[in-house]
Amino acid sequence: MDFRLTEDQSALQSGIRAWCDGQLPHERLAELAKGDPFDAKLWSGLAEMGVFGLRAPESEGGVGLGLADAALVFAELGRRLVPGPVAWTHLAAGLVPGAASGETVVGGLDLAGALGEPHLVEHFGALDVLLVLRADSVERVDAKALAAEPVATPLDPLTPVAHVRSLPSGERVGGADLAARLRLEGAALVAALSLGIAEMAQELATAYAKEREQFGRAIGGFQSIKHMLADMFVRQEMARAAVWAAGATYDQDGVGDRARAIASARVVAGDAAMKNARACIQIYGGMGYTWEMPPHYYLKRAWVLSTCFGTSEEHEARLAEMLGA
Amino acid sequence: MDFRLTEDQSALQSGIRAWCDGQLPHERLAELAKGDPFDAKLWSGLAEMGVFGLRAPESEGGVGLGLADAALVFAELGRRLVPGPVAWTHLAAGLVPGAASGETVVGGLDLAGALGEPHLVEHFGALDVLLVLRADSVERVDAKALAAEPVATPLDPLTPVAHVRSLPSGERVGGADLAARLRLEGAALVAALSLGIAEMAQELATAYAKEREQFGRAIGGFQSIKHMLADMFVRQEMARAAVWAAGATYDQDGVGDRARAIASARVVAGDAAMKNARACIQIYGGMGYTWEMPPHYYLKRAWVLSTCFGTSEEHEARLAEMLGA
Amino acid sequence: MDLRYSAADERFRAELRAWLADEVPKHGPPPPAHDWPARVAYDTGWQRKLFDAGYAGINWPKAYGGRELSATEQLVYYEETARAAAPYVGVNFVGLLHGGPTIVAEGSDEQKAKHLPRILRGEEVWCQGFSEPGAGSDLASLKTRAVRVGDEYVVTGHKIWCSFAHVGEFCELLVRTDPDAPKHRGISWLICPMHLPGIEIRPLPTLAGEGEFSEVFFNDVRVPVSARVGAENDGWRITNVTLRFERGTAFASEMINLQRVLGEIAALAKRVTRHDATAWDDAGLRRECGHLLAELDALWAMVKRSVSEAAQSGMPGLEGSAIKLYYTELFQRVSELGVRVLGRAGLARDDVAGLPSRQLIHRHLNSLSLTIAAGSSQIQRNIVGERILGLPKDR
Amino acid sequence: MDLRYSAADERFRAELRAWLADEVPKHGPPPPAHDWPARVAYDTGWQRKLFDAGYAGINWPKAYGGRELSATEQLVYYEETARAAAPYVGVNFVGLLHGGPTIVAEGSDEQKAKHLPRILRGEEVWCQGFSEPGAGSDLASLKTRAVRVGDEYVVTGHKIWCSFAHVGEFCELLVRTDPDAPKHRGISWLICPMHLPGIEIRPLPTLAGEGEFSEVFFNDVRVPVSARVGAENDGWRITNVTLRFERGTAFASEMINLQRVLGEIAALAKRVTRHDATAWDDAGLRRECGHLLAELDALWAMVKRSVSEAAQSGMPGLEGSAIKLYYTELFQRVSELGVRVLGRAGLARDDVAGLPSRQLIHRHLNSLSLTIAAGSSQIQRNIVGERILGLPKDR
Repeated sequence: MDFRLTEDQSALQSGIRAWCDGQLPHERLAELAKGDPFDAKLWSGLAEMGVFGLRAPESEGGVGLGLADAALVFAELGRRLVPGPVAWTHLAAGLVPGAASGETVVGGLDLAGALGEPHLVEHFGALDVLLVLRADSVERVDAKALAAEPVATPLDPLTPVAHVRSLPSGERVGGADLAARLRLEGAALVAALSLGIAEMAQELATAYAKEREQFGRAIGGFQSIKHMLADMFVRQEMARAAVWAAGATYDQDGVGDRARAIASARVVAGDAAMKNARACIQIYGGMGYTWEMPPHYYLKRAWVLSTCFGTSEEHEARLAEMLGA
Repeated sequence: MDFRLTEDQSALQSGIRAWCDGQLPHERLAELAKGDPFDAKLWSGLAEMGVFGLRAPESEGGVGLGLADAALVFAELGRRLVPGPVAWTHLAAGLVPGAASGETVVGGLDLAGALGEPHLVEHFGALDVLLVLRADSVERVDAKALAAEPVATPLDPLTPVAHVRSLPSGERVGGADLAARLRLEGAALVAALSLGIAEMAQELATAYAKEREQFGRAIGGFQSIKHMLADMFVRQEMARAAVWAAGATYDQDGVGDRARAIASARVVAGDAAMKNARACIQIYGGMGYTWEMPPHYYLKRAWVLSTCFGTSEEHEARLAEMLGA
Repeated sequence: MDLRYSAADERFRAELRAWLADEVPKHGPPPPAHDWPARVAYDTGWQRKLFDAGYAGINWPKAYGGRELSATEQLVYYEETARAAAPYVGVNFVGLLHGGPTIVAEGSDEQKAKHLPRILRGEEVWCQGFSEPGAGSDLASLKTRAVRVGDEYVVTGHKIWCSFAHVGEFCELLVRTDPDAPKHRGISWLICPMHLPGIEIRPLPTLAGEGEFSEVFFNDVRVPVSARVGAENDGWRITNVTLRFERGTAFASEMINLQRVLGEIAALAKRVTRHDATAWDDAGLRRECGHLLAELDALWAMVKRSVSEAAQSGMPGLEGSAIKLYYTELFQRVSELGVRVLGRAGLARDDVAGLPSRQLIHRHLNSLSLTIAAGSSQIQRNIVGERILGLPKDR
Repeated sequence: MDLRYSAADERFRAELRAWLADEVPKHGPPPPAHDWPARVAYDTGWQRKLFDAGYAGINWPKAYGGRELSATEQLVYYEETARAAAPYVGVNFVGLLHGGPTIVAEGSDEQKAKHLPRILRGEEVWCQGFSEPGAGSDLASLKTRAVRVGDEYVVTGHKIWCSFAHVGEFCELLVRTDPDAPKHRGISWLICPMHLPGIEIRPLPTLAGEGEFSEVFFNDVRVPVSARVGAENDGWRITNVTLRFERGTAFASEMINLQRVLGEIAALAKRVTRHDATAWDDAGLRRECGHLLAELDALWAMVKRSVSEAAQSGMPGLEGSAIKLYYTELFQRVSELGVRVLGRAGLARDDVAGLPSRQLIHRHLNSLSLTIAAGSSQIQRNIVGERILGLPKDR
């Protein structure tokens, strides 16, 4: 047992981080929010980095890595709020031709969980294919042929959504097992994205608290702020441990219950993302309430993620079943 | 509308406070805990102060006051953790001969709520009469003729309990209406007692934080402690407003929904008592963890109260029903 | 302790309720958030109607057009306007709840005569000029300078978080008149006309996306000395008067509104599905709603207590900080619950599938400022700890 | 990132599990809390069995009787002993998890040879002498004086919160050897024999009612200079070594135990009634349990991370403060839930009606010290904020 990153994993992590830092400095967020935040150039960059085909076998043009590696990558995407249907397209690699290479942009609707209605599809305008998860099937629908009403004002300015009023049945690509697997892997990816949000919210707030002075001193010297930041750090580190463990548990036989590890990671990381983003706004004070500063983008994305691949409440209920079994 | 105490109410409050302060300084708590905390002298003092007959009509030897006044008195009893079945005997005034004068010591079992089992009776050894509340009846049982096993170590050292394994049916003194009324009034008294706990926990902690020095200064000067105390104060004041309002709403026609006002007071004051007592222990630090210091007595009493006349969860559920109606 | 309203109070209530029942529907729905001319017209139009009907300045002196009613009648007013979902004060906020009460308490007779009646009639929109980029929680460290030249102050500085600056005619402006004095001792409180040369207004979009706030730059703006409220360099004390009004009952209507909002969230929970049930079928969610209702009841009881106390002293007490702390965090929790109940519909800020996303999300996003503005929760806890509980000051 | 245990780890696990399956039942249930001679015999007897079987000092050097196993084998050890509900370290706590590791890291060869084997064999019970009435969170301000006279220190002072003082043979004692130096620079770390003349022990009952803690008075107690660990006046650095061990994995077994406890609470919830249902029928309660399980899983994953890191550096990292913060508050919430599920049975600290009140209440009452002892949560947050995040120090 060695819970540290391997050299390859560290390289993967720092490579994707450097790329995301370069592509999406915080100054770009407000700019991206003005138009369609789906950026084809960014998307093909992600594809080239292997984000979508990361877990597809090398024989199929993928990178052949595991969910633990995907969790590292998705945490980095979360840190920089990379826009686009990254989780769905990643999940679709191997199921939908062109997904692994990013040429086919895949989105989805999870109708197997508690939050089915209304059918709001993220990044609809950019999609080629829509995957629909139901309790007993996975279907693919041609997104370009689908009618949907774009929502004028999405909650997250970087996550446009469209309302699909009438969903035709699509081509069946799998049954209950596949749906369950995709929901589980999706929850792990959401946990990883949430971890990234929790991390960056803490880092932003810490940096701001060192710089911002009131009453003649940096506000990070006041215990009320210092202790909020300490709690943010603790949440982030616990989330990191849980997310990494979920990935490794999923990839490696005999380590533990896969569904439990992922549900736990999703609950803890979701909580960390939401609470850290809220605390970040509070620590930024008035500036945290402005559109131009990054904190609110993190809260809004955390909110979006909280509705994807099962709510925290659903994962908690599932964990309770395991506990009660 | 005038939400301030009347002169009579202020006098009632300060009279009972002065008496309780004199009878039960904190040094006495550990001493009382050593033997049977039910103290006959204290009890007759309470009776003389009119605590039990407070709301009984003057024609029946009572004081003829209302639930708002009783709430003031019971908050004072809560502040000093006055031991004995004060709420049950007060509720029994007018129902059980001798209760109003304190000559008959009345305890009870509330079997109409969620927490019926096991039948643990507080201060059993001191009781003459046991009132049993059921959904559709109120019965009185001769406590002296009842078999019960005293519990060697009660949770609250000032609240001895005994286990009644087999409860005979008693003499019926009322039906569903009376049971509902007593449960409602009981919840209001519990809210008032809880308010007193929340208050004293805050006052103790504030005084300690001004005195105790670490790192060369009073610990109350550190924001982490200062802000805990501020939150304690806020909880206490909100609880006070809710408890006073519940009493007045109960006494006065046309002010509002009686059951709602009492449920709200019970929820808010119960929360304040528990959280303030916990915070008091934390602020006292190591000393808060000792048997000799007062904080733990407050937490333990808050715990006892949380199981009396409906849990917070039951009152919340009831409030939700009103909201959803 | 008497929570009954008097017969006179109840007559006032009946009369007000009848009036609102007629007038609120007539005034129509509020205009879109971005349409500022329409919002000004809507808000000031409503204020004018209130004035004409005798409901403006409920607690302001009759001499200046107020109604000078008792504290309990004010409560009745809050309850009834909230109950009727009457238009919010909107652009009249600073004038009616901030600057106006300050002038009532501290202004000269000329200032009262000049401003109070116009504020009450909806003729004068006010804006705020308190915070600066370097002076937020530490408001007293503000740097905007006012140099006295003859009977004018020449004002230079940079204000931020100015509510309604782009539609305001007057600004409650804090300036430093003595740069050498200790920071709390060199501040003055000015009524600054916003049409003066040298004022530049730059909108400041918030995370809710809209434009109530601006940054305002003052470049050698010449404000008459007669527009100063109170003595020169006594502005910090006066500011605290202003803030006490804000922290006390300025949000009273909002607090009652919140009870209605919680009811709406409960109703929504009964409509939205979770698997084969509704969200309301969940006992945990119901208890959460019940708990919030208990807290809202406690809050409103606390406001009544505070109003009863203030009726004697004439000034909101320090417990305003306790109310603000509790209210703002409670508001955030209530509104956050609304977003949670929306489920996936919460990804849209426009109503989708007949669910009230627009309003619920807007309300929650706006609520995020509540624990920051008008003294952050951290500052309020310091006030409660130091000024009420007597704990040592922060070093 | 490889969470699989090696074949060697799994062999170790199988061997340990088999041994525990035999020995734990044989050792019988723990004696009553108040019977200290029996507790000492029980705890040290178990330690002796561990030693004889080769399971004492899992990570201690072989030279002193330890097994010197890898970090992962330590984790296996924690997991298996928790799984088997093996006896708790009990009176061996200070020797095994506090003083012992400090001597391993900082002691002289003589000190190691003298104490380590005896601690591992359960022959030497240790107690703690750190806190003083005036030095709690501010431990470095301790005042117990040690004046050097020849080759002895003459120690005078008053210690509090001394765990196991009344049964300990040696005390890890912090004393001030240079009263003129800055407070962190004048402290030394002594191994004080508890039989020396001038030591007076007074039991300190806790809110849980029992007697693990004492106050200890030192009146001109003569401790040999050779019993000092590390250099004179270097005791603060050494203390931080001790505390890092405590904050790191000293509670590892307890953390896994907590998962079992949560399972027991869930099982209890299925037995107790609420109206016509069981407590477990409530969706809100179930989610609360699920949430706690998620946090326990995260905590254990964090411990694994920390152990993996420490395996390289040889020392627990600063993240021990994060672990302690999270663990202690989580422990309180889990154990508090147990009390809540008990309902009215929670009014008794003895088992009534077959419900496990004694254990559940005892566990929660004990848990109240966790956020206070070994550096309060407030102190841990300062450490995380200042030493990990680099925020300015408190003034």
